[in-house]
Amino acid sequence: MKTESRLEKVLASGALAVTSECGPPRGVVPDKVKEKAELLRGYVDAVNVTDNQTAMVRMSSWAASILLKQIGIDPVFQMVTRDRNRLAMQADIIGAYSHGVNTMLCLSGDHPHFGDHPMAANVYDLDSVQLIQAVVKMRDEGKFQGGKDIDHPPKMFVGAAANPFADPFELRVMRLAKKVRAGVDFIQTQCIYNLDKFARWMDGVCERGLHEKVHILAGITPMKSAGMARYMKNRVPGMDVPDDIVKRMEGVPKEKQPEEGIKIAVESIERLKEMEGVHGFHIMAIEWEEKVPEIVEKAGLLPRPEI
Amino acid sequence: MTKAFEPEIVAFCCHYCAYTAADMAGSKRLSYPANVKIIRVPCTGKVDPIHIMKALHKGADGVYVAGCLEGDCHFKTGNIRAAHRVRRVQALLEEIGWDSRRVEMITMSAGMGERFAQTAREFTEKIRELGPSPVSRAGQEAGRQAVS
Amino acid sequence: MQEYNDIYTEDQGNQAVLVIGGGMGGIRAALDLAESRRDVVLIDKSYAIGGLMTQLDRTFPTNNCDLCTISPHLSESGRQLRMELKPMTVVEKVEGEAGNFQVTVKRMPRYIDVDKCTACGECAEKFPEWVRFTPGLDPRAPTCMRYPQATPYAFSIDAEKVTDFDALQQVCKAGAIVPDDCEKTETLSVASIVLSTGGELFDPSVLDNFGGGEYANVVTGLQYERIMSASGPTQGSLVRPSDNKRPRRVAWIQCVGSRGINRADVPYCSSVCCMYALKEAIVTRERFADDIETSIFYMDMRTFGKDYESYLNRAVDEYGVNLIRSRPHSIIENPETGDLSITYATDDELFHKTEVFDMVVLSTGFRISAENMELARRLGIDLNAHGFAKTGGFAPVATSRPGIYVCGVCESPKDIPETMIQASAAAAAAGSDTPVSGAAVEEEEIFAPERDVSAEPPKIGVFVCECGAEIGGVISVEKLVAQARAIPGVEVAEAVGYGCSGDSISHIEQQVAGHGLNRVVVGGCSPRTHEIKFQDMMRRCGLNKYLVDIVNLRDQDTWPHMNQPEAAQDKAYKLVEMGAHGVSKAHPLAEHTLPMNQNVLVVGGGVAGMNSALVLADQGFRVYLVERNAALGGLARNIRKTLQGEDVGAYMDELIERTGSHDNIQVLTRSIIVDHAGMPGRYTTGLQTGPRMHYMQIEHGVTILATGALAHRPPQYLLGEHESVMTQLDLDAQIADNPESIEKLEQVVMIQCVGSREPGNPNCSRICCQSAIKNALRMKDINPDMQIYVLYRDIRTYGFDEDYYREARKRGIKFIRYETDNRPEVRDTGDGLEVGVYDPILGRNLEIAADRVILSTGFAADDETTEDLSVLFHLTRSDDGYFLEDHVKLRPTDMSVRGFFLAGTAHSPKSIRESITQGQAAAGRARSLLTSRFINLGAAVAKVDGDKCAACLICVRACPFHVPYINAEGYSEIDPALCHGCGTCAAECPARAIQLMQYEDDHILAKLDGLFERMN
Amino acid sequence: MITAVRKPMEEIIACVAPYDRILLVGCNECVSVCSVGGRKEVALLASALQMHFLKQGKTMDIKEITLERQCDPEYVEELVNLTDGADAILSMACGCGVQTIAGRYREKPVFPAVNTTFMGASERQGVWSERCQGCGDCVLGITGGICPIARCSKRLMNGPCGGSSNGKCEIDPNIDCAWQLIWDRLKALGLERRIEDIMEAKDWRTSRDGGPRKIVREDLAS
Repeated sequence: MKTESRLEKVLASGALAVTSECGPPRGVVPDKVKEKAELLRGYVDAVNVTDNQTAMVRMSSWAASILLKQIGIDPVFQMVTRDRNRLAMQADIIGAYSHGVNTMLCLSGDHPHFGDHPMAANVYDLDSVQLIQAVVKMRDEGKFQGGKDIDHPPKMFVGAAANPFADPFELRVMRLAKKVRAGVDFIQTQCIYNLDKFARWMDGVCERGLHEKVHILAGITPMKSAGMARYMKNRVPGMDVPDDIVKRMEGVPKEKQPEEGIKIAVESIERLKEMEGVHGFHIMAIEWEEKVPEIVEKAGLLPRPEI
Repeated sequence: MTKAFEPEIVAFCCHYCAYTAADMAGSKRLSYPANVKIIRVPCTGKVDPIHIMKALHKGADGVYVAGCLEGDCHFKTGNIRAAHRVRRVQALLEEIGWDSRRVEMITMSAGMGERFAQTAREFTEKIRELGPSPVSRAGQEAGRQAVS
Repeated sequence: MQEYNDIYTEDQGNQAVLVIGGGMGGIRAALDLAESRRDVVLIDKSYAIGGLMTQLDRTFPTNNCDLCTISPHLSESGRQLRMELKPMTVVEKVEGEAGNFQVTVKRMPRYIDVDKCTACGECAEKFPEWVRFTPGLDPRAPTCMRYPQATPYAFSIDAEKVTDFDALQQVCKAGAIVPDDCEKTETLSVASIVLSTGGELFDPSVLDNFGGGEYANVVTGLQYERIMSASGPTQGSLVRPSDNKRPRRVAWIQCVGSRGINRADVPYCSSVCCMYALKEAIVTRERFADDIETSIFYMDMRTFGKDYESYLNRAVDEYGVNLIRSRPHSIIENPETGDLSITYATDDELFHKTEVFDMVVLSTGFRISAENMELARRLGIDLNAHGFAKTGGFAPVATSRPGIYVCGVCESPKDIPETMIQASAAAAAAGSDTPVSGAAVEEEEIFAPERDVSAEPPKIGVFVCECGAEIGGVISVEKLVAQARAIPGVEVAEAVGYGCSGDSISHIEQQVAGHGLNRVVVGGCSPRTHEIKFQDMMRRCGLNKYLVDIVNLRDQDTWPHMNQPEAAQDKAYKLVEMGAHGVSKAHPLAEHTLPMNQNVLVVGGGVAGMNSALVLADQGFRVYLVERNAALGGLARNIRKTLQGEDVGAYMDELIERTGSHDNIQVLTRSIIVDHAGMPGRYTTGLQTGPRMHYMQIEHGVTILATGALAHRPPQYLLGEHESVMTQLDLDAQIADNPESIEKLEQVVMIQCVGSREPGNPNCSRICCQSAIKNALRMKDINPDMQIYVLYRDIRTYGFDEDYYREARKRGIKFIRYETDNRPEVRDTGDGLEVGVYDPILGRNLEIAADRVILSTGFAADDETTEDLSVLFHLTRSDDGYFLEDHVKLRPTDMSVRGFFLAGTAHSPKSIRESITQGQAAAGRARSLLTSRFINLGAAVAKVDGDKCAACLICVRACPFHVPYINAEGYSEIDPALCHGCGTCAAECPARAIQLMQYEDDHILAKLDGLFERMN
Repeated sequence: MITAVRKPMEEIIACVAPYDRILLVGCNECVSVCSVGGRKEVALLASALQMHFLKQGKTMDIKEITLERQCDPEYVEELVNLTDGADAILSMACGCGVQTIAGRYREKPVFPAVNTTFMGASERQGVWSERCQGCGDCVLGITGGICPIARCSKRLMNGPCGGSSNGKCEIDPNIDCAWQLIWDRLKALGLERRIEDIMEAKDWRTSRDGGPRKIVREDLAS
């Protein structure tokens, strides 16, 4: 084991891992984030804590991660390179780790254009690949970016995101390979609706043997309504929602659509389980965390392994 | 003694269409206000924003650029460029607190004497309603207080 | 150096060409001749030239306003020094022979002295009954000129209606009324004659089934044009005659009086009606209201001209014009409402349908008048069976009498571009019979040497024309002149009566000399018509012609403001002030002239190229004929017979022989063009020639592009896979070479429009219907029992070729129409071919066993060649890869770059005869440049101040003609030889480094100063 | 080339309003080429300002001059006889030009009339796009001639991010995804594998982050 990370241990055991996520509050009350996480206890192995998601100011992800850690839930501490330069990022990593946060996810983050601070400078001193390298360097070499040694370096289990559906598609496997080369340990993918296209990507991943070097957690987001399906299809960049999914959602009465959305999510997990290289699931139920246990259960992912 | 305000209007007309249409309005004895004074240009593509600004600056109450119908320009796209420039001058006028309606782009074909007369009437009427320009020569002549 | 016969010979007396008929064709022919320095007499029976085109509203396919398009040509013809215009004149008799005709002509009385008439319109105002009105509908336009840019710019009196000549004379301040005017006869000696009398349009009032002329809302196509026209009776407002209301549903009925077998019908196709109906329908929706329903009833949609198919597609797809393939039998009027109902049947519907329309337009075609037939008799030329002038298959402009040539509709029905082409060809032929009038002095020589006034302060003379009462009757010219004297720089100001009269002009000339004036302002009528006259006056005074300003006091002041004399007086003064200030900033300008190189480069050695080369070589010009292939002949060498049965092979042999052996033609086969440089009149083109690709350069003044098109061979319907599937071209050769193989065929299927009228090759190939019918008839000749099926979309046998279509039907050839969404299928059954097609008349699928399947594959543009050459020569191409001419309507043979001409199938698909015509036309157009020693490029060109230029490229990008470039010194340079003078670059230049001569910034700003000056 | 856009008239008017005599200075370099501060724009701005103040009843004396290049002291010296007649100088050049004038004529207030925007290339007439951020350590040689720093919204060095869609950037469909362009170009060059080479974290000292930069060419400076 490289780290103390519970997620690493689950993955190492060969079991399918399950993660979910919760967004920190836009204020100081700590209970909110704890309540959300509480819903997930026992159903997932770790909970991602987002970092100023969609470029809106929220409680900092390291602080919210510590809150989870305090109630015994393992956080995946997300970090975007948009808001901090390498000094601040390394400082936050050390700080979080000192509170027992041992799993993190390296991202570039949404552009400020999308959030409520479009006037903010976007930093991007590093990009996501370079952040992976930085965290791995801290862990494995015990060195800061500036080259100096770290006194007791943090041992982070390092994750990153992958979007198999963004353009150019042919580059998507190479982009993963690049993150693998940078030293990433696990990958959480963009939510998957187009399973055929995902399968093609996985074929490419396996062909290059990348699935043996990194754990891939397939992203799942249940849809609440046909409207949400249409929105994701048309408005969310890098999202691939096939027409038949939209039609399927539209084909049932409005009140039955949430149920149908969950059904689709469960069916997707069933199919993804069969795919070589899929080592787990990252279930993002946006503002719908209470449905995660139901999905996990229906998908036959219970019980979670005891570590 | 003061006399009524008669706006001074400059029309930049292209040789092939608008100027010919003006001649035709004349040959058909179609009446339009004498306030309109034409300056002939080979193509409205020749009309520089400075010409329009200078006309106003020197004391015109209104300026319009009259060219060929879209697609009929003898130099392919001069009228389209002229329309862009007129829009630019309009925006500039707004920025300096002048009424942008003092400037306009109009198109017509050589055969449209009626259209020439009608647009001359409409434009003059509009300028008359707007009153003298802030630096109107005609306004000063009429001894009135400048408005707008 | 070049060696050729001197083309300038001594004047040998009566060597003019007579052009009969002043429509577009006649004007074009006369202009071509005059530009080629031939003396021309243009006669027309009407009181103003222009013909049919002046009555049209807009023309296809550009939908331009016709008046705008035509006016430069009309004023040009008024100006040409070598052209004499005789309106209201007809031919009495012709004696003599080619080279020396004696033509007796009779001039009808006009009762107006054209030289004195100022076209003020006073006579028309007072006595509208006594003047001739616009033809067509109820004319309410207050003018008795046929159109505002009339040439000559003068009125005419209908003496039969005049009851009081004294009253008329009193009205005319110019004293132009001539009450005792009478017929005058004179005899002209001419070397050759061009006949261009046009046709007339069929009068459908003889057709009782269409209302017999009694239904108010049934109009002809021409009447509909007049209703839409801005200069028409409703002043450009589309309303129906019965109640002056905007129609909501308009129908067109095609082929009224044409392609018929009934009493009043003619059998031929009028060739233009499909396009004009489409145009009228498009303009209706585009200009008036896009909710007006437009429906066209037709038999075959004949959009066979250049880009016309795209026009048809636009009409249907973009404008929603409704096409109904049916020939309605009759129209029934509702006498209460004036609405019209049409009952019709279509192939795919079992029952007749009835629809109600607000207006019905009858698309009537061309006829030859009895008057014209009588004229032909006087000229002693033969007519064909339909009454049109008879010409040869390979001699498209020659009549049966040597020395008499023909163009336009009196030869066969055709549209304006084709008329223009044929007119240039006729002028080329007629001009070849008469030498260049070498004794005529160069224009420059008649003017005094120019005085340099650059150091002098402005000394301006202001001369105000009273124009009778036209100016002087509205304002006080005396007062105006008195005010003008106070304008700074004005030395002299006076009234001059009729300013444009000879007396006044010589008076002004004396004043200029007496006072040492260096600038002149003339207050009078429009500079559009009179600027040249006063510019010439300036040159006689030894002053630069750009130092005069014409102030438009009449057309833009006293006429429109005649009811506000005070305002007109004030405006007149302001206009004169603007003129005086402007002219004081006017700069003397030099016009750019270059010596002409008189060699000719012809690219392409097919029918068109060889015809161009021969016409020019015969007249002493040195011609380089460049052909890519090893031998001359092009595509036509593969054709054996024309539809009319003429022997193409024999014609081609003779043509190639004459071309190859001509002293003035250097034939360069296996040659390709590799580089090109120069400016109009002086080009250098490099080529690689011969088997070893030897490089050589040619210097030439003009270039004729006749690079042809390709015989299309799309891999469809098993072409190239099955030996019994072939093209019409293959079949044509086989019929000629191996008739035995044809004799044993029992069933043959032809498929039309293969690879044409399709995406990728969107236009009609024009020749395929004729080829199919030609070959079908020839096969029937060999084996009368043969079953021949022609699967078609529209049969487009325009003009007299309709005769052969009718014959084909009579001889049992079966024509089955197919739609593009249900195409025929050709199947290889193993032991033969089988063609499946849906027959819309029978309403079921047919399976036809075919011994042969013949594909009408037509033309495809030689994309590669036109692309290469358009890059080298800076020429433009159409979307489908043909060269694009300068003006699709009026200049079909000229290209946008001066000195480049276009002929044959490089322009668009054409028959051999049409290629010959355009080949000769290109030669005629080229000759009009070649015969001048110098090429005048005008003065209104843009000039760059290199010191100010920031080399920003904005002018390079903004110029609509791609003229500016950044030169070796690093600033923008504009070649005056290429500049069109629009001024776009000057207005765009961010560094104010460019000025357009004649319209410089300081000149324009000075006019503004003039307007606002006195208050400063 | 340096690109700029004219400031809102309101801002320019506020700057010059306290004065009666303005020297309006254009530049015949970059700002002429991007049609914002050449002779024409100088003339237009002069007219517009005068017309504005005339409406307020004030006659504004404006002298127009356009220098060859406002960022060179020798050219700026040409103003020496004109500044006395002016209460303030209004410059239509980029920030470099404005500062050169301000540095030379210290006693006169100098105002910018344009906002200097970026170093760009012209795509076609009237359209300019940012191409360079002057980072001082050019990577174009390894990114197929397309700069990820100037042209990727997140200046990712190892892109593209997951928002690349049909070749366009997620923040604006009118902006090309720089990494799509880089990928296409590398493919065209047969260098696809290079996309997998990790670009190490960039040393930003050569860029603005190292403090104001200066070039001293010993061979030229003396």
